[in-house]
Formats: sequence, structure tokens, C-alpha cells
Amino acid sequence: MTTHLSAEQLLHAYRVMRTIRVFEERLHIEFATGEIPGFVHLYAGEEASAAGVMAHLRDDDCISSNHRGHGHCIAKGVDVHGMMAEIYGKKTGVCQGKGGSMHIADLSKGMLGANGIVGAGAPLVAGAALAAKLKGSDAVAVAFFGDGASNEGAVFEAMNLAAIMNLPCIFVAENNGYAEATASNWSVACDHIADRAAGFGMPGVTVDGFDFFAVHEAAGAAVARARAGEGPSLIEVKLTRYYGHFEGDAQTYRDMGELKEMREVRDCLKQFRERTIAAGLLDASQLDDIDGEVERQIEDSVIKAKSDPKPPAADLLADVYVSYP
Amino acid sequence: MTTHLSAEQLLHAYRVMRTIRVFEERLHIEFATGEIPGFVHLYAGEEASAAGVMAHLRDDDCISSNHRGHGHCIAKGVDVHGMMAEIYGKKTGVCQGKGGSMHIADLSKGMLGANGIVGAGAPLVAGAALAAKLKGSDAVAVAFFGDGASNEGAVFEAMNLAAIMNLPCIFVAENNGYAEATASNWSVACDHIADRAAGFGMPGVTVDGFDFFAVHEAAGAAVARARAGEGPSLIEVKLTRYYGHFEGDAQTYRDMGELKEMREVRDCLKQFRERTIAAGLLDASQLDDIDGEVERQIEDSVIKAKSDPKPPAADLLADVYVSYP
Amino acid sequence: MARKISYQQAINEAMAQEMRRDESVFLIGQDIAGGAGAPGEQDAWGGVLGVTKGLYHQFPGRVLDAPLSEIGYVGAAVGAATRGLRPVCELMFVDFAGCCLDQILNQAAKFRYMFGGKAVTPLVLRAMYGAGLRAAAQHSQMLTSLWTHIPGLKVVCPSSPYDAKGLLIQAIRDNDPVIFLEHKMLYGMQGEVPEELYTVPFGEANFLREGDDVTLVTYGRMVHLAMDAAASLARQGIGCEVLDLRTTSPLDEDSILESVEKTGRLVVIDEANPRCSMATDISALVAQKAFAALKAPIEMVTAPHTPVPFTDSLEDLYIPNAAKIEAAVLKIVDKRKVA
Amino acid sequence: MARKISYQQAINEAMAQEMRRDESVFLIGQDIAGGAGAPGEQDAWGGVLGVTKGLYHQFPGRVLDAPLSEIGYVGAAVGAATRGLRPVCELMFVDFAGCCLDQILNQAAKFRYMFGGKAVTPLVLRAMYGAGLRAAAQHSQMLTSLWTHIPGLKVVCPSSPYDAKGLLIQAIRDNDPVIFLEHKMLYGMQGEVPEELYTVPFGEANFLREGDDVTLVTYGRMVHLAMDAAASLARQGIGCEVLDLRTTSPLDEDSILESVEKTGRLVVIDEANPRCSMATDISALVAQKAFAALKAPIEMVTAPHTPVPFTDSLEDLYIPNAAKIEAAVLKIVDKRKVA
Ligand SMILES: Cc1ncc(C[n+]2csc(CCOP(=O)(O)OP(=O)(O)O)c2C)c(N)n1
Ligand SMILES: Cc1ncc(C[n+]2csc(CCOP(=O)(O)OP(=O)(O)O)c2C)c(N)n1
Ligand SMILES: [Mg+2]
Ligand SMILES: [Mg+2]
Repeated sequence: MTTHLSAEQLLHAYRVMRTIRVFEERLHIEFATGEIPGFVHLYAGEEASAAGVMAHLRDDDCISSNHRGHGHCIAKGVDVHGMMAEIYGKKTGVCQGKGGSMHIADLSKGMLGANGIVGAGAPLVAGAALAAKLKGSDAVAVAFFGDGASNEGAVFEAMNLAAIMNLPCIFVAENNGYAEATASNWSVACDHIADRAAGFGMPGVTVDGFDFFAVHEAAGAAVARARAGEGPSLIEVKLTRYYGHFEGDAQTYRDMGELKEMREVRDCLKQFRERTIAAGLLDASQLDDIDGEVERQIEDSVIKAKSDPKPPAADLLADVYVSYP
Repeated sequence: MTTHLSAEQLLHAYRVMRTIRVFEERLHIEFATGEIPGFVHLYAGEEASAAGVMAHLRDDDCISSNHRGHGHCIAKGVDVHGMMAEIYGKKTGVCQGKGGSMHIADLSKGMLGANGIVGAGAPLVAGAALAAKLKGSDAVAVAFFGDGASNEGAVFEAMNLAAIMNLPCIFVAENNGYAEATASNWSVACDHIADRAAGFGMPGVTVDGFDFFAVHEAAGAAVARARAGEGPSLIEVKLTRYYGHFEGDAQTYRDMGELKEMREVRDCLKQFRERTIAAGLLDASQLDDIDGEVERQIEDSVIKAKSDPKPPAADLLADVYVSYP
Repeated sequence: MARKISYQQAINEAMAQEMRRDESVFLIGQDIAGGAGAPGEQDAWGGVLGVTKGLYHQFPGRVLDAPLSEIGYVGAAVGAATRGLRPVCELMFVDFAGCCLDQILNQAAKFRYMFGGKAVTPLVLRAMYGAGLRAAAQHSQMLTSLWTHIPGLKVVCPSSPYDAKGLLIQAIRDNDPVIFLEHKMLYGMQGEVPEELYTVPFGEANFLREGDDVTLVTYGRMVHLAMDAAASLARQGIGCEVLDLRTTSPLDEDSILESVEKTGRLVVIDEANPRCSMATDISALVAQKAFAALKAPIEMVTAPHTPVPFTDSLEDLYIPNAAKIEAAVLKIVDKRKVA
Repeated sequence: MARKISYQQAINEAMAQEMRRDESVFLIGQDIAGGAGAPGEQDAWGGVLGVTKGLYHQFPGRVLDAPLSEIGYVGAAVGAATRGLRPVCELMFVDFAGCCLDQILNQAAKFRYMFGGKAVTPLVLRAMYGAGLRAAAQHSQMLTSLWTHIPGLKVVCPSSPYDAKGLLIQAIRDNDPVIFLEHKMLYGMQGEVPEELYTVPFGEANFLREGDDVTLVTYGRMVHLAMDAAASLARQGIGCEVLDLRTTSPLDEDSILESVEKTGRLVVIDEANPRCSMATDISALVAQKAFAALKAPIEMVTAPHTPVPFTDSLEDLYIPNAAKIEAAVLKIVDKRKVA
């Protein structure tokens, strides 16, 4: 395997993916204790998509995410303890405990928000791309959405808008095969979501979402195209979620054997580790170190989040408006 | 020219197109007098599309239309005086004067309504197709919408839904080059609206909307496919509206010379007349007779509509609900 | 009538019995069976909270999973309703109405009037609503006033398993578009529900408690909090009459006015945001039509003018509770009586 | 300040002057220039009624025609607003909100709260509203109560050219999402408008007429009908105080309550449908907070609970008029005074 990525870049990518994985697996355990309020949708298994795309982005580049947003947030640089505290509903959370898992946002990092409305992020990100264009910057914007969301009017309209306005926008369809219990091979009328790009006058590709390098390459081309003022692209990333739609989903609609095999054979972290080591690009010890650091970071963030304070009662009425006489 | 259409069918098609043309041209004149309330969007120039598609439909087949709906209504068999009276806001109108030009409907004829909301008819017609399917009938449903509407989420979602549910549905995109003052070559990101069909797993064709026979053939194939349970199709009909977006539009965005030429050279009625006579399928006198009959019919409908009564005051509160205690 | 089942089961039963009775009824919604196109179980979910579970196998071909396309499938339900069928369409969370409002606001609700009385659109749109699940700002809204404002819609919000079944059967048989709102915190509530088919008529409020001092008008989950407050106030010698609206459109004006004529005092309890809400709707009705009977200001107990916060501590403050209802009553009842 | 211009020109001028002052302001909407991609004139329309006419050439690259994709371009405006720009987005008819409500209801309005105070979304969504143009049920709605109900939005409804300019400038400078509603029957109204930039603050009602007998509260086009009714009633010896709300959210509660404290009587006039409307909102406010001052029932003059009919004869009956306002006042003023 060859790559133009530096060791530093590779280690960063690995750290991002590992952080997401440990974050999500820990949440899977913690959620079962009943201490986390609301719903949680885990991104475990899909790490290469967030890491592969975000490797190309700057803080002034903007992304929108969906209900399954932890991975996108971590990869975009949102503070891990701030996220954990948010999920626990604490004042120290990135949204002061008022948003929760489905609404984690950090505008200073270009993270326009996870979103509880499927598909809604795509037009928002077209707007971020429009803003970049109007300001004359070369920033880009990326919408992450699922296979289910790819059937939403919001996504279609955003793609057409981005194309005709020639916006620096990338549409990343994370096709994990299911929207809740509904299979994408049923809900999406064409063979590949990427096939829809042609109807919106933009390039579309389908890539293997277990393979960080495949995602990284496709995203790199799309980001370069957008930065150069050549307009939007659609990338379909084929991947698998390791857990249920949300925590508590019995997943009886799925073939769990197939899932187990994918996890064992194709897992993005395993692949990345094996390939980079085999190619002599990284040492196992470097990766082990990261694993240890990440474990400690997540452990710390959980301990701290649990003991952090809830928001005070006055927060209920705060921050509806910037000003309201 | 050869055709499998009988003389009777040809005469019917001609009558439909002529009725639409005379209806619209008369409205153009009448509207200018100020006696017609509200907005009016004329279909003149696009007659071959409505006539070509509707030639294949039965009363139990359903269509939805848009703001430019007079042609679809006439071709689907809605009573011409009832339409005229509706446009004048009279009690004798098909909607008792409560709908107006933009809401003409006749459910008994399978006409689910003109619609003031661009794109909204497409999901409705998918529902009509679903109803036919659930009832086990071989009825089909057709959505007419414009090039502008083809960018609405409602239309995209309806196409995907129809495809994955394998509904007997035909999507007819009437591309007249403009949505209000906005050109479709700008607003539609791909070259042909028909190119979008692939993204929704259905066949798509582009046909010449000045040519009744071209529309008729494409629609015939799509209707046959739908009736046979083989699913939806998309037909893009390229045509031109002879008048402004609505009555009162100065049309300074358009090349009026090109329009004039189209009208003179490609007009659907002229073409139809010339070709059917040249091929010996019809006599000029038969067509002249229809012209005369249509003139009288429209004249009568205008005179009657003008003298018809307005709805009584009690109608204001009537028919909001079937029942409301 | 000893059998107790849950609000959720009552809703399921209403659909099952009506589907058995009437071939024209069908269901459509996201994962209302669950598993469309998937290799595993085809009735894996029964809706996101399992409300439609089991119907898929009982009614082959009449329980349709929909793609993530609210405009598409809600619109299709509207269209099918105009063609002689009786769709029961599930929107999942009422908050998703933002994605497909046009098909309700400008299509279903207006057909009959716009088309001069010629359309009949017997659509039921089911959706869960309300706060309490820590589901945050985009999955906890009420939106009752939005629906109630729109002429052409009927709006139903059952507070008990009994009403849920009877009102849903009425909704399915009704010939107008009905928004059927299921409070997500009530799904587990148990109550006596007859096994046979029955309807609860629209526009008839339920007098849940008689009292002479103050009228409490409410609907949905708040009914139970109002009853709690009334019980506590009774111990303080204050008699509350509690009215459960059952449907906000049509509205049982007569019962509200009759009660206020008797008590002279009104507290309206509405879980929704306060502005242009059901709380203001009922208050205005009474201030106009029972003014002479009023002995005190009208009080409203509502959520604040804020989105629904995520964290449990704030959400609990957000939702009206029995203590707030009690305080509102105590504000307007005769102080001597309390003493 | 002798210069008279129309409501429409005042709106155009506000946008032009703010765009000149602030580079971050841009306009987006369907045909707000008109002619995108067409061979002819590129500023052919200036919006469907010409309100933005001329701005395209004055501000190259900042007046953007949008495709028929309300979710897409309204959502893009919301997104751009979070990125430091100040979009003024035109929805054309407010009725089209049904096609893109989610981007307002669940996105723009909620960002600041959901994100813990970290988002700023200075969006202005312009739309024309109201009946009178014989535009029928899908192009004549008010929907003021929908917007007012939603926490996080500000709602502006100017009744005069002066207010239109000052309120729009305020809206553009405001850091919260603002729904700016332009009554289509007022576009042609002439009035004195200063040439310079000025703002009219939000949440400050306009006392248009002083009176001792009854308070008339209203907004938008109805302000003029209320003034007509007040003039006629003055000739009968009845003094009406007329309050123009200017913004329904924030609401100037103090002015309303102050006036009712003085007059003891309230008539609310709202062109919208009656249920859960601004009419009920104001009525409830007063029934709760100025009850002691009330000498008579609160009257509401609104449209009926029906869609807007097309034909002129029915639409004229649908829209509240001065005679109905007068009748409502006469119902509640002291009979002796009138005699
Ligand atoms: C507009 C809207 N409709 C429905 C839902 C409920 N819902 C939440 S997640 C989800 C499935 C999304 O599937 P997909 O887009 O494939 O993303 P994934 O969960 O697979 O990551 C659904 C239906 C929603 N949140 N928003
Ligand atoms: C949802 C919606 N958005 C905008 C409008 C305003 N409008 C009415 S017709 C029209 C143009 C429609 O263009 P097209 O679909 O090409 O149909 P055509 O008028 O060319 O027949 C527009 C923008 C509307 N009625 N509905
Ligand atoms: Mg998925
Ligand atoms: Mg067009």
C-alpha cells in the first residue's frame, strides 16, 4: 500500500477513528445503566467515513450531521468531554445540556449540528457553502446523511441548488444499509445512491466505507474540486453500523451473522492497523499508545461528565433569543 | 405519416387541443377586461401534451395538475362551461366559485385538482396510484408538473415512492423553458429532466411537445407499462407557453422573436392539421367543423358564465367539513 | 368491562378492528411494520415505539412501510383518501410535520372547500406528541394549536386508553381529515377498554370531576396532572370541575361555558408553548361568551415560550405540573374559602 | 418629511439601504430579480409583485434568484445566517411555508436554544400574506399564529410604509430569525417615509388613536379598518383607542394592558382564522392580566373558520370589515352612551 499521507496524518486519522469507536462502545455500556437521558444513536463501525472526509477539512469548513452524529463531531474536532457531558445533560456540555446527543454542535469548529430531522442538514450546508462563496473564501461545506435521508426532499433540493449555484459543497451519503429497520435496497429506487448525482449534474462515486483510504481519496478529490470553485459532488460511502438503530433496538430485521463477519473481517480500524503496519508506515506500538491514550481520555470524560452539574433552573428561559424585549 | 389512431380518435384529439386553445385565447382577452378575479395562467401552446397523454386515460384514471391547469382539465373531460364559470367565480362553476382557476377539480372525472402549490400534485397522484393498486384495479395516475416544479422535494419524493412501491404512475414534466421568469436551463442541474429518471429507477424519455403524435406514443408506452403493473415512468415534454407566466407578465426575460417563430412554424394544432390532412387521415372540412363548434362552445360558455349567479352568502361557511358538530 | 390494556394497545386494537371491519382501511408509515427489504423479520418494529406491532401479519398487503419521504408518503395517503380508501398514516413524531405540512395545510384540509364540497378526504394522520422523553427540541413538541388553527382539520388528543380506542375508531370512520395525536408519555398507561368496537364522538368534552369553585380545562397528558391537582385542592376544600376536551377541533364550547357559568373561574392547562395556544383559545372563548359569570381572572398554565430542553432537570421544569396547576387555582379562588 | 412612497417602495428602500450599509446582507428568493438563465432582461420581475425590482443591478452578485426548492433555498438562507451573513430570504406567498416549515420551525428557530446559546441566526424571511387579491385558499392565508406560537422566532407585520421601512431595517439588523410579513393589499399604500435609515423597535405597539371607551387591538391591514370603524364610532360619541401591534412576537403586553386598564373594554381584530389565533392570544392576555379593569366581554372580530374562498363576493364576506368591527364595539359599549 502506498499513500501520500504523512505518519502524523495517519496517526491523527487513527486517533480519530479510535476515539469514535471507544466513545461509542462506552456509550453502549453506559446507556444500558439508564443514566443517560433520551435516545442515543451510535456511529461505531462507520468511523472511516467521518475520519476520511474530515481529514481534508479546516475549522472554517463547515459540516452538518444527523441523529448519528457523534463520529462527525469528534472527527471535526468537537471537545470529547464537552460531548460526553452534553449526552449526560450537563451544564458543561457543548450545548450546556440543552441539546443532547441529537443536537451536538460547535459552530466555532464548523460543526453546524447533529440534527434530529433526517435530511435537514443538507440545505443548511448548501447555505454554509453559499456563505463561503459570497465571502470569497475557499472554504467548503459537507453534508453527512444516511441512505434513508437520501430519499428526503431536503436532500434532493439541496443537491440541485448546490449544483446550479455551483457551490463548494460535498454530499456524503453514508449508506449503512438501513434506515431504522428499513433496508436501503428497498427504499432507494436506484442501485447506488451515487447514481443520483447525474440527475443533479454533479460527479458521484460509491466507495467502501470500511476502507479509510478509499474514503480519504474520494473526499480529497471532491474537496479539491469544491475549493477550486468547480462545484459540488456526491459520495456514497457503503458501511455498516455495528449497533442497533438506537440503543435498545433488537435488530431482528438484520442478518446478525453477516454483521459479525463484517466486524471481524472488514472493520475499519483493524484494516487500517494491519495495512499501515504491513506497509511499514506505522509501528504497532504507536497505535497501541494511541489506544491507551484514547481509553484514558474517554474514561476521564465519562467520570467527569457524570460528576458535572446539571444546568441551573434559570437556564430554562435563557438563550431562546439573542434579545427579546 | 402513419398512426394506429382511428379517425374518430384523431378528431377527438384535435377537438381537445382546439378547445384548450380557444378557451385560453378567449381568457387572454377576457382577463384584460378586468372581469375575471385573481390570477390566470394560460396553457396555450402546450395543448399536445395534455391531449397526447389524456388520449390514453379513462375516467377512473386520475391526474393531478398545477396552476397552469386548464388544458389538463379540458383534456380530462371537465365540463367547459363549469370551468369557465369557476374562473369567473360563479355558483355554477365546477367548484361553486370557491376554487377559481388554480383549483379546478372534478373528482368524478379523475381530475384531482389544479394546484396552487407547485409540485404538490405529484405525491397526491402517487396516492391515487396506490389506491388503484390496493383496490386491484388497473387504473393509472398521472402527475403533470413543470420544469420549475421538477426541482421540488415533493416531486422527487413522489418519484422515489412510486418506484419502490411499483405504482402505476406516470410523471409528466412539462418543460416550457421557464418557471415564472427563471429559465429551466439554469434551474435544472442536468441537461434533461428525463435524465433524473435513472436516479429513481424508472425509464425516462424526452419528447417534442409540439408533436401530438410524439407525446401520444411516449404516453402510450408509459400508460401500458403502468397498467401492466410494471411501475412508473417519467416523460419530459419540451414545449413553449405562448403567453406570459400569468396574465399581466411583460415577459421581458424571453426572446419574443423565437416565440413568434415557434408559434408560426411548430404550433401543435397547425402541425396536427397539416400532417393528418397530408396523410389523408382527415379532411380539412372535418377540422373546420370542429373549429366552428369549439368557437361556439367557448362563446356560449363565456356568455353563460358572465350571466351566471355568484354563490350565495351562506356558501361562505359551507363545505369546510363533511360534518362538524 | 374489567379488561385493562394500555393506551398503546388500545390504539393498536382500534386499527386492527377497523381494518377487519372495513377493507378500505390501510396503514402507511415509516417502519410501522419495519424491515421492508431486510433479510430478517418483516414486522420487526411495529412503528418506532411498537404501536402497530403485529398488524403486518394480520393484514397482508395493508400495512405499508414508507421510505423517509414525508411529503411523498403523507401526500400519497392524502391522495389515496380522495380515491375511496381510508388511510391511517403515521407521521411518527408530530415534529416531522415541518417536513410535509403543505400536504396537510394546503391539500387535505382545503380540498373539500376549494372544490366546492365535492371532495371527501377521510385521512387519519397519527403522530406522537409532547414532552417528557428527554427527546429534546425536535422530538417533543405539541403543535396542537397549529392543527387546531387550520379550518378543514379535526384534531383529536385522547387522554386515556378508553378514549384512545373510541376516538381512533371515530377518526377512521370520519369523512374529514383527522390529526390524531398520541401523547408519548401515555402509551404505557393502563385502563379499562371494552373489547368490542365503539366510538367516542368528536366535540364532546369529558367531565372527569365535578366541582363548584373552578373549572379546569385541558387535554392530553395534562388531564392527569389536572386531576392530581384537583384531588389535592379538594383536600383544601376547593372544588374543581375537570374537563378533558378530547378533541380541540371540533371544540365542545357548550360544556366549557356551562361549567364556567357554574364555577365562575377558569384555569386552562396546556402542555404547549403559550402564544396563540389552546390555552389562549379557551380563555378567549370564555372571556367573550361567559364573561358575566367570571368572578376572577382566567389563569393559564402552559410551557414557557422556549423550545423543549434536553436535560431531564430542565425538561421537568418546562412541563406544567400539578403544583403549578394548584398554584394557579389558588391564585384565583376566594381566599376566605381556602382559609 | 414630506416624501410619500408606497409600502412596497419602502420595503425596497429598506433592503437597498441596508445592503449599502452592510456587506453581509444578501437577498435570495424566487425571481426576486427574475430571468436567471434567460436570454432577456436579468431583473425582469423583481419578485412576483416587483418589490425587489432594481436591486439586482445595484448589488451585483448579492440578489440571488432561487429555484423552485423552498426547502433548499430557505434552508440555505438559514445555513448562511449561521455563517456570519444576513440573508433576507423571500418566500413569496406565506402559504408556501408548508413546503419548508421544518427549516424554520425545527432549525432556525431552535438553534440558539438547542446549541446552548452559541448560535446566532440573523435570518429575515419575507413573505406576503393575507386575503383580498382573489387568490383563493392556497395564496391568501395569514399564518401569523403559526409563527407567533414558535419560540425563537420574531414576527413582524407592518401596517404602513413608515413602519415597513423601519421594521425591516430593524429585522435585518436583528440577530434572531425574523418572519417579516407583508400584507399584499398594502403594497400600493402611500405614506410618508423618511429618506434616511431609521429603525422601528420590535415589541412596541403604535397608539394610533386615543379613546376612553374601548381598546381596539390589531395588526397589519386590519389596522386601517379599525381606524375607519373608530372614526365612525367617534361620530356616535364612542371613543376608541387603536393599538397597532407592529410585531406579534415580541408582544407589547404593557401597552395593551395599559390601554384596557383605561378603557375597560377590548375588541381584538385579526384577519386570520379564529382558533388559536392572535385574537385569542390578546384576549387571553387581557382576561388574565387586566381582568379587574374589564367592564364587558372581550370581543373578537376575525375571519371565519373556513379556508379563503376564491370568488370576490365570498372573499369580501370572509375578510373582517369596518362594519363588523363597529358592531363588535357596539355590542360591548354602554348602551346609554350610544343613545
Ligand atoms: C424527517 C424525519 N423523519 C423521520 C425521522 C425518524 N428517524 C430518525 S433516524 C431514522 C432513520 C435514518 O436512516 P438513515 O438516514 O439511513 O441514517 P442511519 O440511521 O442509518 O444512520 C428515522 C426514520 C426523523 N428523525 N426525521
Ligand atoms: C411551492 C410553490 N412555490 C412557488 C410558487 C409560485 N409559482 C407559481 S407558478 C411558478 C412557476 C412554475 O414553473 P413551472 O413548474 O415550470 O410551471 P409553468 O408555470 O412553467 O407551467 C411559481 C414559482 C408556488 N405556487 N408554489
Ligand atoms: Mg442508514
Ligand atoms: Mg415551466
